[in-house]
Amino acid sequence: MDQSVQSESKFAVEAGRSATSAEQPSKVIELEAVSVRFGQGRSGTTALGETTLDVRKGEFISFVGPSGCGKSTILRLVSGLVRPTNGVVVVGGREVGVKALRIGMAFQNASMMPWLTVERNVMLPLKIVPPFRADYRRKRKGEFRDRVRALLAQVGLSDFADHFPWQLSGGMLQRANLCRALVHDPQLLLLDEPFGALDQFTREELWGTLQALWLDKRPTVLLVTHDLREAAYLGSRICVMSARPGRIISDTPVPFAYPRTLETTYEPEFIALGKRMRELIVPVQTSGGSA
Amino acid sequence: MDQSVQSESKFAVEAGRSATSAEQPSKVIELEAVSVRFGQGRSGTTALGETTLDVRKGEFISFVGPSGCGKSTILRLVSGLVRPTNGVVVVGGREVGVKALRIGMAFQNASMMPWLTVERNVMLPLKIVPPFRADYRRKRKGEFRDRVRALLAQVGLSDFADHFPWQLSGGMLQRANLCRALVHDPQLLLLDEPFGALDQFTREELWGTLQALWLDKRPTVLLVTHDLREAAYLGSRICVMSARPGRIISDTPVPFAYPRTLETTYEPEFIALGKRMRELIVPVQTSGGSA
Amino acid sequence: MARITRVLSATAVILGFFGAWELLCRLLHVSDLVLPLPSQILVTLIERFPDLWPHLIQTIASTLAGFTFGVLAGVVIGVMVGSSRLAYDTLYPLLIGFSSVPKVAIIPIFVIWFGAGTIPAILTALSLSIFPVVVNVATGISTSEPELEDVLRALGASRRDILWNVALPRTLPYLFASLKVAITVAFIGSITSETIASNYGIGTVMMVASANFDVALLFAGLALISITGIALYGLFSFAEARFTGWATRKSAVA
Amino acid sequence: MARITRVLSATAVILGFFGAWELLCRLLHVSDLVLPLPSQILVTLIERFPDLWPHLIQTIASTLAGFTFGVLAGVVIGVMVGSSRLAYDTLYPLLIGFSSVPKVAIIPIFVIWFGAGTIPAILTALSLSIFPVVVNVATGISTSEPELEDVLRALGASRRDILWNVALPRTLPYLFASLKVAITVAFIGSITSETIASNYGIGTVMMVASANFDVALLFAGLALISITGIALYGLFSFAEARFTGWATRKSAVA
Amino acid sequence: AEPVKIRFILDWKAQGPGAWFYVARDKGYFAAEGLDVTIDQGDGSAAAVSHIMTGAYDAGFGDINAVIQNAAQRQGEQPLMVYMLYNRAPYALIVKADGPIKTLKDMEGHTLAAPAGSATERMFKPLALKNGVDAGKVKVLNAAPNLIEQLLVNGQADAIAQFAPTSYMNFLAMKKSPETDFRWFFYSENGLDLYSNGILVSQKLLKENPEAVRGLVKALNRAILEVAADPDEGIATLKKVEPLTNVDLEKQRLVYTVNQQLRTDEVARLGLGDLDDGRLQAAIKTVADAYALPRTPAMDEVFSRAFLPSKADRILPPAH
Ligand SMILES: Nc1ncnc2c1ncn2[C@@H]1O[C@H](COP(=O)(O)OP(=O)(O)OP(=O)(O)O)[C@@H](O)[C@H]1O
Ligand SMILES: Nc1ncnc2c1ncn2[C@@H]1O[C@H](COP(=O)(O)OP(=O)(O)OP(=O)(O)O)[C@@H](O)[C@H]1O
Ligand SMILES: [Mg+2]
Ligand SMILES: [Mg+2]
Repeated sequence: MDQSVQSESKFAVEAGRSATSAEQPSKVIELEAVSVRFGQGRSGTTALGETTLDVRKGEFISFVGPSGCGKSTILRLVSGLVRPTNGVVVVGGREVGVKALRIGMAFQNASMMPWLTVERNVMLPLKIVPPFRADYRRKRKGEFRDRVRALLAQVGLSDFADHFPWQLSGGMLQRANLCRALVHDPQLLLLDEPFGALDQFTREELWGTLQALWLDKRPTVLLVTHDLREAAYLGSRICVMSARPGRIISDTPVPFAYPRTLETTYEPEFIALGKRMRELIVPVQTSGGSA
Repeated sequence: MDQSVQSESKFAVEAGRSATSAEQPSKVIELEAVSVRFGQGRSGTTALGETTLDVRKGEFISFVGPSGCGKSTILRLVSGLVRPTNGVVVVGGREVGVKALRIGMAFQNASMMPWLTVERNVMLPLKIVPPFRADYRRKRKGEFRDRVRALLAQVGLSDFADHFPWQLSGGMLQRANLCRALVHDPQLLLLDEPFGALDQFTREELWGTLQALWLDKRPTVLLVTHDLREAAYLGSRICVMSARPGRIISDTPVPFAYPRTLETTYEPEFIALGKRMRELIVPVQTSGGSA
Repeated sequence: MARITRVLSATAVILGFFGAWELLCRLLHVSDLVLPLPSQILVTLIERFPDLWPHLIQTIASTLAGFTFGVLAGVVIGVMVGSSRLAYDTLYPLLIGFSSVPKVAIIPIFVIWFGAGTIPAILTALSLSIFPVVVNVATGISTSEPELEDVLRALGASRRDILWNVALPRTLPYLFASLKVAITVAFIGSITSETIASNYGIGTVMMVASANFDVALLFAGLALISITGIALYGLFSFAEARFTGWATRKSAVA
Repeated sequence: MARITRVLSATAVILGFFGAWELLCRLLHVSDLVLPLPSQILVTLIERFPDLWPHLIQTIASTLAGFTFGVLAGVVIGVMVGSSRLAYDTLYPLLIGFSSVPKVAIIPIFVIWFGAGTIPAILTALSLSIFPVVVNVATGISTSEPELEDVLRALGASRRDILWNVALPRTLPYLFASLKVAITVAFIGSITSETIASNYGIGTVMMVASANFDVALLFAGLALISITGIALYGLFSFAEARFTGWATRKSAVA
Repeated sequence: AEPVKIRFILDWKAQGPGAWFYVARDKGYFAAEGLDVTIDQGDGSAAAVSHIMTGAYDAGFGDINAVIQNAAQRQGEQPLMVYMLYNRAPYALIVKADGPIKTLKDMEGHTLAAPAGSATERMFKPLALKNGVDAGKVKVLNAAPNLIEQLLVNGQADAIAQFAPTSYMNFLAMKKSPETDFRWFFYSENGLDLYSNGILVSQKLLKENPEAVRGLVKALNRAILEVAADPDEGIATLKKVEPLTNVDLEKQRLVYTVNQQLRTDEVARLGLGDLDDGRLQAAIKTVADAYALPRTPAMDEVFSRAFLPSKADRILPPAH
């Protein structure tokens, strides 16, 4: 642990401290010199270079970086789906594996169960995660159903609750996926390009929805996106990653007050931030090849 | 046919004529009062409202519109995967079904065959489409392999040719998907959000690649995107669609000369065009709900 | 309309098959000891149906009893084998060893242990129907899509949760594919057992007919068994279509 | 390391099973006419192995011959049934009817037509192995993922192209799952046929042993059959793992 | 000349009493007659008759009573017996010595286990008729031939109908005493004086190649006499054919068969292979009555002594 604090890049420490998390000092996520390799020997791939990261309760961290750099891998590490090849991952004070927190995760591809309707797919976390699971049998046709319907309505899928996943368009699946990540009031929210297949306007609308929700319940959020505007609009911190094997090369607080509006994105400071981020990445791009 | 010309919206005719296609008058695609419904009776969904569209040889049409409005459905219609419930679809002078043209298509989800390596997946069209298929057995380990490798290198996937799809990240799959759509020099290119899961920089780089390719071989291209900047940067025409059941509510030529560069996107005229498009869609959004 | 032509063309092909059989036998003057005529079989079947019927009922009852227990056991073992390394390494070889023993060699042992009659028939049906269920369920479970499992694992789901919510539903098409096979082999099993030692059931009828070279009755029994087999199979195909429709979905329009 | 403990624990469980059998038999003084001791079976097996061996070879040869033709026929019929409505409507019922007939009832007919010996054994193996292959191949083909087919259809691929490039590869896991079953039932089939009419083969041995009340030899034969069955099954499991690895892939790390 | 191919089906598996067939083959007796005989193991002495009728086999070893039945029902298709071997039918009804059945009459209300369609089962009806037993009151349990003795010992059947040598050896194998543990009712001693298995040839072979039939009979006669004189040699041949043969058991079975089925006064009088016309006539009538056959076949439809070697060559050696 001490080790980890020492090895944190100064930049990250600064950023972390100065951001919104100042008033909530408890660490929710600690990655200590973590790296991930898939496969063995020379044929293996380093999916994530040595990475150290601290997240405090209630922070909203956006990850941006080139394709294949390990963004999804970080989320999978935190959710316990991938174990680190080196280093330690601590979530909610415990080593990953034991779930100390209620986690909600939206995967990059929607991964809906093809045998369940959209409603049942979204309801799945309520069936699994305590304390909801205890009431599942009793409430699935009542309270839980209403809860799911309300969420679906919020993303414009009211009419599709009883459809099967293959009857939906790509963007609709993404929205259902987002609902599934949110339905059980997670304390830690992991979103992997949740707005990927959406048009800009639905997208901007959902930014508002997500921000309102975050401000209301204050879950800790890790968001992977490839849209710098999105990263800055939503995040309290932005982590920029280098090309594969990815590392966090910049960890910057976003200094705008919440709630932010679309107007905020036109403020000169906001545009300047975007420009700065961009410059951080572009040399990375050229040096690291197109991937 | 006469019927169709008559029933074309004035706007579409104007747009079509005034665009880059003026020097290539042959119609490649004609949708005549086409609509698509899935399922029967009251439980069915109208995926595409009555739509009429003419595309001339060598045009580059961008489709934008809210999620679930039927963009993918249009591409599926043109490729013959979905048959119209009403109306007629003519591609390359023939009713869809008989393939009069070499078509390349990138699906919204990458749809890679899980049992083939990336290289073999990308090579698939060469195995299927004449005239390549005749030489497939002879050339798959020589000329075709080199061709595929060259394409993969262009999108930064050189190292992953021998990997299986499940070993790739979401963005990498998208890039492989794009290669598969291009590998057989298609005369008609159907791209369904081909840059969806990519970061902005890889994305902008690939815009350049795609544009260069288009200028070189001049295939007819239909591109679905939810990024207005992308639509305007690449397209010779932009079709804006309304919310479900979608119709084309605007069909506008993009007046900038090719080759366009990233600088073009900062020109005031370009920004003004984006703003106009946006205004076209935003009322649609609010009137049609968030979907 | 399309349905009607489907039924008609299928009927035509099947009738054609039997017509060709009848015709060839008549043209080549095949002895009815070697291959009786379909018409002859039909007549025998109809004439003796009142005698055959109670035997058939008995056999179906044994089959269903054995099948039910066999499928239950098969699902449990299949889940164990598909999800646990140790179960795979131990149960599987034992089960395969047991399954690769022909039932004609096992049934006498059942008879010695439990007496002739219904119990060996049920046991044989049971032991035959276990195997296809185990293989398919285990295959379904072990080939499940990791992405879907990840959705639950990320929620902190237990192995049991994953089993119930991903592995089992995903295994349903495999399970139902195996049920069709299992009911068929269970039926075969109980008949086989009856042919070895029993005084009731369609298997007994077959044994007596074949020992007496009553070829027409033998084929009538075969026809009855086939028809019943098709009916049982059809039943489980219907159940399959009903419950695993999502796996065979086809675009409604294209 | 992990591999070694796996093998050890599996061996332990299996040895435990036989140990318990031996112990129970000795404690309860079970007559060796009812159930011989594993040790006794082992001794018999080893002593008489040189005599049993040529019989086993004969049976395996018949099994493989029948299996090969059965699988070929099964794949062809399975593809037809899985992709053509008419084939489904006509071939399937005929095939199910044929398959639901117990082979003990069919083998005498084979014997009538072809005499006793190798041919009925091969035919029985063949007819038994067709069915699981057809069912699984047809299931695999008809449940194929529409998205993957669309990729080819958009390229103007013919039905044959789609078959070769999507439907068949996707069906491989199903096919291999069925091969394991098919080889097992083919083996059973040839043995069964040999017990009914043959001069040679392990089935004949079983028949002779049981006719002579040589219970130890009977069980030694059963053991040999089981071991061979496991070996054949193992072979095809290995082939399955080898060729359809993509369907059972697991994350290397997680 | 090209040897004549003959497919020959046995009544049962390769056991002691089948040794002579293999001796005839392996010592070249068939070849000496210009025959190329393939021997297949069979699945019942009645089934052997049917197998020849379907044309799958040219000759075989089977039951004359089944020939009688088929001659009545399918006139002209039945095989012809050209050499009677089991002069005394081995049919027996066996019950436990300490069981409830003391006389045949006690069978009523009890269960009789027998292989389906076996000669012993078929001939139970005539036996019942002769002994005033109501066959309808006897419950028949059909089972595979190898299970029959088990069913009696385990008490699932009160009586079994079997070939005596088969049961005798099986009881020995089960470590029971055939004589003291069981009560035997031989059909032959209870008013049913029947013949049973002999060498059969198909009508086709008979018509197309009578010389081959003569050669077949000659070769087999030679082998049978030889094996009867020296059972050990016969069993040795059997052991070569089927290495798994249990030499002691099969020898006992062979000797038992020779002494019980072959060695009769009639054989001493007529020589092996021949039979008494009066006895056959009576047997035909018995079978025809018991089965209410549509007609009573004539003797020459069933048996022919035309192919037998001279009597001097058919004298069974004395017992030792
Ligand atoms: N196979 C199908 N069965 C039933 N409904 C379908 C099917 N495919 C698409 N739909 C419906 O058709 C409508 C249009 O779908 P389409 O995929 O064309 O949308 P899209 O414009 O591509 O959306 P997105 O941007 O979210 O991908 C949607 O409402 C969807 O639910
Ligand atoms: N199961 C796996 N086996 C082998 N390699 C893998 C596996 N999963 C991911 N990888 C590799 O790990 C690297 C990082 O993958 P990851 O999915 O984290 O990228 P990403 O940053 O999410 O990219 P994108 O933005 O394209 O989704 C990639 O090079 C990928 O090829
Ligand atoms: Mg990713
Ligand atoms: Mg779409």
